Amino acid sequence: MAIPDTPSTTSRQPVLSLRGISKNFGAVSALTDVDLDINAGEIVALVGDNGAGKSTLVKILAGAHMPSSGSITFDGQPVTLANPAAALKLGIATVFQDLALCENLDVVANIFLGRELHPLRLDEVSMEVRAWTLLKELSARIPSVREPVASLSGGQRQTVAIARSLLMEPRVILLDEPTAALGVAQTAEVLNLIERVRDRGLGVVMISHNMEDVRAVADRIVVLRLGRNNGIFLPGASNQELVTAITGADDNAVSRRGRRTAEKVQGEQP
Amino acid sequence: MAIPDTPSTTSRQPVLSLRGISKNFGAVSALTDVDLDINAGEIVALVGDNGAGKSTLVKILAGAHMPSSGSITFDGQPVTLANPAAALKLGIATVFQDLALCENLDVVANIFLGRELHPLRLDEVSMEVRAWTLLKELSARIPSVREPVASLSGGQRQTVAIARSLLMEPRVILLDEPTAALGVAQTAEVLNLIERVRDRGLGVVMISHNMEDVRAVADRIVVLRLGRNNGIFLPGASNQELVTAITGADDNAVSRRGRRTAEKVQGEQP
Amino acid sequence: MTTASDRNPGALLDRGDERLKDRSGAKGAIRGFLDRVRSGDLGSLPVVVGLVLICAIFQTLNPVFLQPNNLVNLLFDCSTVGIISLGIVCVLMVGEIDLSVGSVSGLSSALLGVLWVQWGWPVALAIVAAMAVGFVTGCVYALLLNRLGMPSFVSTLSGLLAFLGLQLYILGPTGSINLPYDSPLVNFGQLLVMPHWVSYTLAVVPGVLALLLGYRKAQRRQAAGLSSRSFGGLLLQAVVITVALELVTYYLNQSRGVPWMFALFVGLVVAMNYALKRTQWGRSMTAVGGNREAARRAGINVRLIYASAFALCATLAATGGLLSAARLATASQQAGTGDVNLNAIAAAVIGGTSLFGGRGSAYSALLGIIVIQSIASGLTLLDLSSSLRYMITGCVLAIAVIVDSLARRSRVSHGRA
Amino acid sequence: MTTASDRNPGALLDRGDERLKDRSGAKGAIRGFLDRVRSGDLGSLPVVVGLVLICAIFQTLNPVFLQPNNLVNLLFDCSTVGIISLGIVCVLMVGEIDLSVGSVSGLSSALLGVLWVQWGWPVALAIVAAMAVGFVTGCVYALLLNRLGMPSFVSTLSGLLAFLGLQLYILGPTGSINLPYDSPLVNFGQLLVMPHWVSYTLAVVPGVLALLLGYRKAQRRQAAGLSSRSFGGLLLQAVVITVALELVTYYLNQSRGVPWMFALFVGLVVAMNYALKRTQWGRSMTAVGGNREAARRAGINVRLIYASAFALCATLAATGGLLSAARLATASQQAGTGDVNLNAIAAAVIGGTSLFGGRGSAYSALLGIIVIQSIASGLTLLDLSSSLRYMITGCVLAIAVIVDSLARRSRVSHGRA
Amino acid sequence: QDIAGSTVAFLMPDQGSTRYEEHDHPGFVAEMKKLCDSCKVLYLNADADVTKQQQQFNSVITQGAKVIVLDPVDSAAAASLVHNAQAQGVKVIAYDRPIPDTKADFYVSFDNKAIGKAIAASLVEHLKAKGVSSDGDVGVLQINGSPTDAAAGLIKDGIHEGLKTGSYKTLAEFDTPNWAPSNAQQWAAGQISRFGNKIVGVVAANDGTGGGAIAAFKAAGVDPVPTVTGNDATIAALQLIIAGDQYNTISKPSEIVAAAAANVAVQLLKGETPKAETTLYDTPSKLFVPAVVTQENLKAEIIDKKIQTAAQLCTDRYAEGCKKLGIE
Ligand SMILES: Nc1ncnc2c1ncn2[C@@H]1O[C@H](COP(=O)(O)OP(=O)(O)OP(=O)(O)O)[C@@H](O)[C@H]1O
Ligand SMILES: Nc1ncnc2c1ncn2[C@@H]1O[C@H](COP(=O)(O)OP(=O)(O)OP(=O)(O)O)[C@@H](O)[C@H]1O
Ligand SMILES: O[C@@H]1[C@@H](O)[C@H](O)OC[C@H]1O
Ligand SMILES: [Mg+2]
Ligand SMILES: [Mg+2]
Repeated sequence: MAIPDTPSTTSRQPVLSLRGISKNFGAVSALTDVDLDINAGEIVALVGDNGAGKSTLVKILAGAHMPSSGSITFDGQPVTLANPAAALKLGIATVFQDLALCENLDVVANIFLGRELHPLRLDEVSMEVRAWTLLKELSARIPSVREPVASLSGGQRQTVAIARSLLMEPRVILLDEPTAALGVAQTAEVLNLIERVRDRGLGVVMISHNMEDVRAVADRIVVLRLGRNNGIFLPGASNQELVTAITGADDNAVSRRGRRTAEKVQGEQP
Repeated sequence: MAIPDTPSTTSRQPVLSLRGISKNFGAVSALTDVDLDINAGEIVALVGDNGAGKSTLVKILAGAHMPSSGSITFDGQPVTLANPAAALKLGIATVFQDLALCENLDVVANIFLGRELHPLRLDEVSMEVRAWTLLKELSARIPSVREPVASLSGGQRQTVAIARSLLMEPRVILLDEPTAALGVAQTAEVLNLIERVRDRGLGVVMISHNMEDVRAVADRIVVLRLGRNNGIFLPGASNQELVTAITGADDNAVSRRGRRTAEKVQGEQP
Repeated sequence: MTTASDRNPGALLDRGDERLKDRSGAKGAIRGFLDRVRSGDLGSLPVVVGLVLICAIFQTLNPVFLQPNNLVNLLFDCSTVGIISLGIVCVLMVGEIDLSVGSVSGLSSALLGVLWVQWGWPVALAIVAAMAVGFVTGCVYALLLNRLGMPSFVSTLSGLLAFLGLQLYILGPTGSINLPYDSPLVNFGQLLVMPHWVSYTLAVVPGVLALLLGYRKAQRRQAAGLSSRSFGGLLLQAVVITVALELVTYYLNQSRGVPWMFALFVGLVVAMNYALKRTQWGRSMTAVGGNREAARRAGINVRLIYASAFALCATLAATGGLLSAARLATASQQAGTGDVNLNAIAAAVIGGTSLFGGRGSAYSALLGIIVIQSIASGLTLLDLSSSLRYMITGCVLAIAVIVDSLARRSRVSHGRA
Repeated sequence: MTTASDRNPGALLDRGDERLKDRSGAKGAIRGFLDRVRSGDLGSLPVVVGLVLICAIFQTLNPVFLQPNNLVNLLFDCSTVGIISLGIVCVLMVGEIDLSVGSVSGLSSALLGVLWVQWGWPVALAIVAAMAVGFVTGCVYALLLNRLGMPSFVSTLSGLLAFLGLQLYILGPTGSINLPYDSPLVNFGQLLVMPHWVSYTLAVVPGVLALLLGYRKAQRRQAAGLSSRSFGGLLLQAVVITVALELVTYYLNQSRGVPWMFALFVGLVVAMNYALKRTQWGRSMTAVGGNREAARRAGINVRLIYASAFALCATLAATGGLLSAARLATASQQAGTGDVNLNAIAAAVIGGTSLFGGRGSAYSALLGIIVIQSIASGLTLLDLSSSLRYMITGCVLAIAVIVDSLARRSRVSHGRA
Repeated sequence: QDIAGSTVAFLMPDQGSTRYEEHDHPGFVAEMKKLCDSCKVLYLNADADVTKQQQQFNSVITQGAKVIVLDPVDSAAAASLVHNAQAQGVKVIAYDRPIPDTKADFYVSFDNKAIGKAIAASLVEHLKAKGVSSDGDVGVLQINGSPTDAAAGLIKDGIHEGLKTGSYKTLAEFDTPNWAPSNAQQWAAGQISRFGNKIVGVVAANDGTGGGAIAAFKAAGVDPVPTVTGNDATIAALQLIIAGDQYNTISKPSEIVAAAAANVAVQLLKGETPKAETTLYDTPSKLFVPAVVTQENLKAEIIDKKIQTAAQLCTDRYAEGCKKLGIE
């Protein structure tokens, strides 16, 4: 459990830094005293059990929620992210877990929402071309970009949400389970993309429950448990180590299932 | 690509069998001429690219959509699944990809929706106890079952949707990406659960983009591509084989990323 | 089953999560209340505060306002539109609307007049007939929605016009029809109050029931390993309820007493509340209003739910029409026109039922109509020109709701809209 | 970039998916149309069919209905409430409501009367003042929603009452005020029609524009590798539009001709349609109405959008009030009361704008008000008692919408509600 | 001039009172039939909506009406209608309610202001006769018609004048939205709480609002009900008078007025100038003074003049009262 010295970090000052962030919803404390640093040119993986508070943290960074307490600094300056517009203005792009798409708008309109070309005379042709290009880049399989998002499959929607975040030139990009609903090819493209983005010097936060993917791309793995920091790992950490930190116990469902499966295989091939 | 002779199948007649199912949405053919058999005591994995039509197929089996053409037989009898109630009556339980929960109801109400205990004087205490038991079984981490589902995290919601499907005593259970949003421990529990359910003689259809999980539990893997059948595989099939069938090309994003990563590792350790 | 290290492993089934703040005991209850204040989760408390504000203002302007006699009038007046509003709660719950409640109530009062007074039917039969017309009306709306997908806004707008026409048509030859002043129905609408001992007895019931049922529930929960309310808390609540109700009853009994018509209204509210909160039907209503497709996929017969909502709404509207005819002792051509529609819908909304479905309560009709009628009653006691009367009604209505909005606002900023 | 085996790899950018049926060319267009019929995706065509049905019935019952003179009256009458309804479309788009448009329009006509006729202000100034009051009203509603979270149903209900009072108050001393008949404003509201050559010229514009813009767009799309409409199709469409409009114009010119007031209304509709469909503002309106939180997370200033919707609605309501004063040549005490509210909202809904936000079009106001006014006008041509007139209005309204509902019904069963 | 086949329109304002559909329209049609069998009569009711009335007015002109009998929803707004009609050579007869701002071709009516004055004066007289003193805090309530109805304004003015004939104070005054009886009832109930037995009478502008006031007194247990006025002589009100709950109403055998309007219409069609008895607002006019009906003259004014039949009024519960008044 060592705080790592990420080699690919270009500057020593974190772009975005959280200190002592807490968030209460009524009687539930979703986050308690969480710290997090995001450096430029670095992929931070945020992992944790269901309900550990990962999305809540991301929403706070995206300006969608206000923290109950704690401070946020961006480029060393203390900032208040009072609303998503403020976060976007600082250059924080976000793919939310619940996608936050407008079901009644078509794919093109969703991708460009809030950033339309030619506000007074929308340039639909250019937007449509750009949309197709982005989607091709993500290996998306969407028959038509002129259908309302309501008619898309789960994975197609997720692709649209990711395409949205690629439009602006952000400083930091937050991806909340970006590949959860994606097919194998699309997942591969998104992982490629995340690496490309990191190499361009952006700070990336990725949330995922897929430890393999996490270890494949992350430079640093931050674990949350029941709303609290529960360790920081290097991608070299073993699966067992990570799962223990996430579940808070050595003996957990994963290890038990692993043992059981192994026994069964042995039992079958005596 | 061999149609397998599943050893664990208890009866030779499929519980549920689809022939020539097609489904059009306006100008888009989401499914074309799809065949599928589901046997009792067997786990069928349904895999395919985003937008391949997996969820559409499940929705047709669940009675949520009507097919444009094709026939469905249940226990050898031709049936029309005109609405979800009809499917539920036959004993087809479904976890939908979009979960289909009522955000304004609390966790207990969602789990028991349509199957409340004591219709004229709801037995809230028993329902709450049962809800907690089910959730514990799934390793869920939900602080309170009396909060509206709107306040749950993505994974918590998915757990609720799965718990719902465990309430009834179904003949067939359809799981559309049941573990997409789940944490590692919860995923392990759900995989255990799927195996237990199969061993009780139920027919299980599981959709997933995680090939590892698929190969771990499936007895048969059915591939859909662009709305058509694209082969049936045994769990022994290699990743490469499956991905090729899913994406329709040998040279795909996955294989390319695999090669690139391998090269990079080699490049770094010369 | 995982046994992840919980802070308090021996805890209650529903208190196992360490992120949950402890809210048991008196101190916990107070903290929980503060939590709720802060997060704007106060139910109907803010509207009640708004109501108290209004009453205080009117009372200063004219001390007749809170005189028991005036309050008894107020209760009579609340009942008719209140019952209509209760039906509106039903359709709003499933995310639909009925714009024709006014016309349906007017038609039903016209039917009562014609069938009973003119044609000489027994009054009970006339009442049943009028309610049956309401029921059928609701079923037709449901049919149009279920089979043709016709939005209820349009179908009930058509109904509004058509039934207004029908009301005028059947009253046509005579205009208004007097109902006999000495009939039990008119008596019920104008005079009938509970004997004092009955009212005092009934005022005890809610507290006792709250205590008994609450205690039984707490015991069952305890037995099942769930958190439960303490007996002390339950007792305190029961005592407060009982004392408050007895005081109000005593006050009203200084004048004529508690109108039976109001008792009927409250009875319907309580029954509706039970049906919405404690039965499968009510659960299904809430589910359909919240997410129609999810409800359908859960196997709920969505069409039947719509039908029940519309039928109930129109039947209650017809009932309200009968009572307002009784109250006026006339089947009038103007019955149901004017503000009836808007007041019935506004009462439900002011009381906290959402226009968009899935959120609401039977009590909102009670609370909302009391707010609206208090304003109306308060203004009748002031000598004002019509223009001022309208302006003040508008402003006071706004004030009553602003309190609620202010409380709820923090709800949004706390991420629980 | 993957190059997964596509059936037609060299195809257009947006036609690459093999699951898309080919819909190019005349045959494709027809098949596409049939597809849309089957899936109920016909836009406003069904309402138009309903309208044609209504017209045919009324024409058989009384041939005066389609006489040019009657149609010219119809167009005059459509314009005032139509403009109010256009504002309603705005607030419905963002999922809110304004119940006070009637009162605001009444207040604005009262202001016009008082300021212009009584106080002797220049008419232009009086108009601006009345519209400014509308604008401020809208801003206040937005403020109440944005800052206090007060539901617009309640705030605008309060407004309805308060402004009705204000209208009566400022007209109080005199009652209704007549506007000078010979003033340009009254002329505009009652008599002014286009010179024939102007109307014929204007009737060409839509077709030509459709052709030119359509062609330019097709070329740009082609250049960008996107599918595009054929020149033949565009030409055909342009010719059909032009011939139809010229015929209507010719017919109307047989009587007085096309009212300038109607031209103003249509102009506003076209402008609003452009604003809603082709500007960032309109996109944001649709987004906020569809999913407020998603719009907020996209960085849209949701509060500003609400403010613009309410301000626009109230300003248009004030404008409608001015025009109806001009049409009546009176600032009447009754202006804005009665059916104005319901008609304005119903027009938008009948035309296809959703009450739940995120779906609608400026044209729905035009179409809806024509349906409503046609029914009204058709019924005035039949010798009927009011009661029958109400009943028939209700039924005909239902019929007009049933066509639409029937068409849309299949939409749901095809999974695209 | 040959008037055969001409079209005449009869436009009424609202449904607030039943007289228009029950008496005025049939009366007008019957008289027209007598005078010009082949003439066509168009009848429309504006349901208290000014805009609707304008549409109806334009519509009947389109349908070729040469004379329009207009009972305006808004007297001021009617001015422009008259103006436009006259510009197209169409004659307008103001009916029931006057059109002060523009000279119509004729005005035929019951005098609304006179109605107001009559009911109030009759009430004052009755109170005086009963020996009710006007000293102290006692007084009367005044329930006017709709605040947006011009005719209601006229009646209100008349009531004010009528009350001046006595020295009874007006305790409170109310404009009833939409003339709705239930609004009148609620207001009256409030005043009963306020003033209790200081209320000696209620001047209500029509029978509906009067009925509302009576219901309020009954509901408050006030017995006997103070003196309440009305207007329109609806069956319901006449029955209340028979039962002794309401004091007076105004008999408007509207058929007479309607017939007079038909006569004027035919004369105008023929191009003749109808003879005027008086002028009001510069308009040649014929005004009928309606009769106040109380228990004393109910038989004479209503039954004997065949406005209603005894059978209609004397249903079971009112039979006894009828007998007392000598109505069989
Ligand atoms: N708006 C809200 N109101 C109340 N509670 C909330 C709200 N949002 C989140 N919570 C609670 O906060 C906790 C953390 O939720 P969060 O969505 O951050 O989890 P997560 O780590 O993203 O989980 P997952 O892996 O399932 O997505 C959960 O217990 C949830 O119930
Ligand atoms: N209601 C609908 N209206 C129109 N098109 C639809 C609708 N539902 C699905 N489709 C289309 O059908 C195709 C198949 O969708 P489906 O949801 O079945 O995909 P899927 O295989 O489940 O994909 P994923 O892995 O992303 O969940 C998609 O192209 C989608 O756009
Ligand atoms: O008779 C009354 C009439 O004169 C007035 O105009 O409207 C109301 C009626 O009651
Ligand atoms: Mg999450
Ligand atoms: Mg899917």
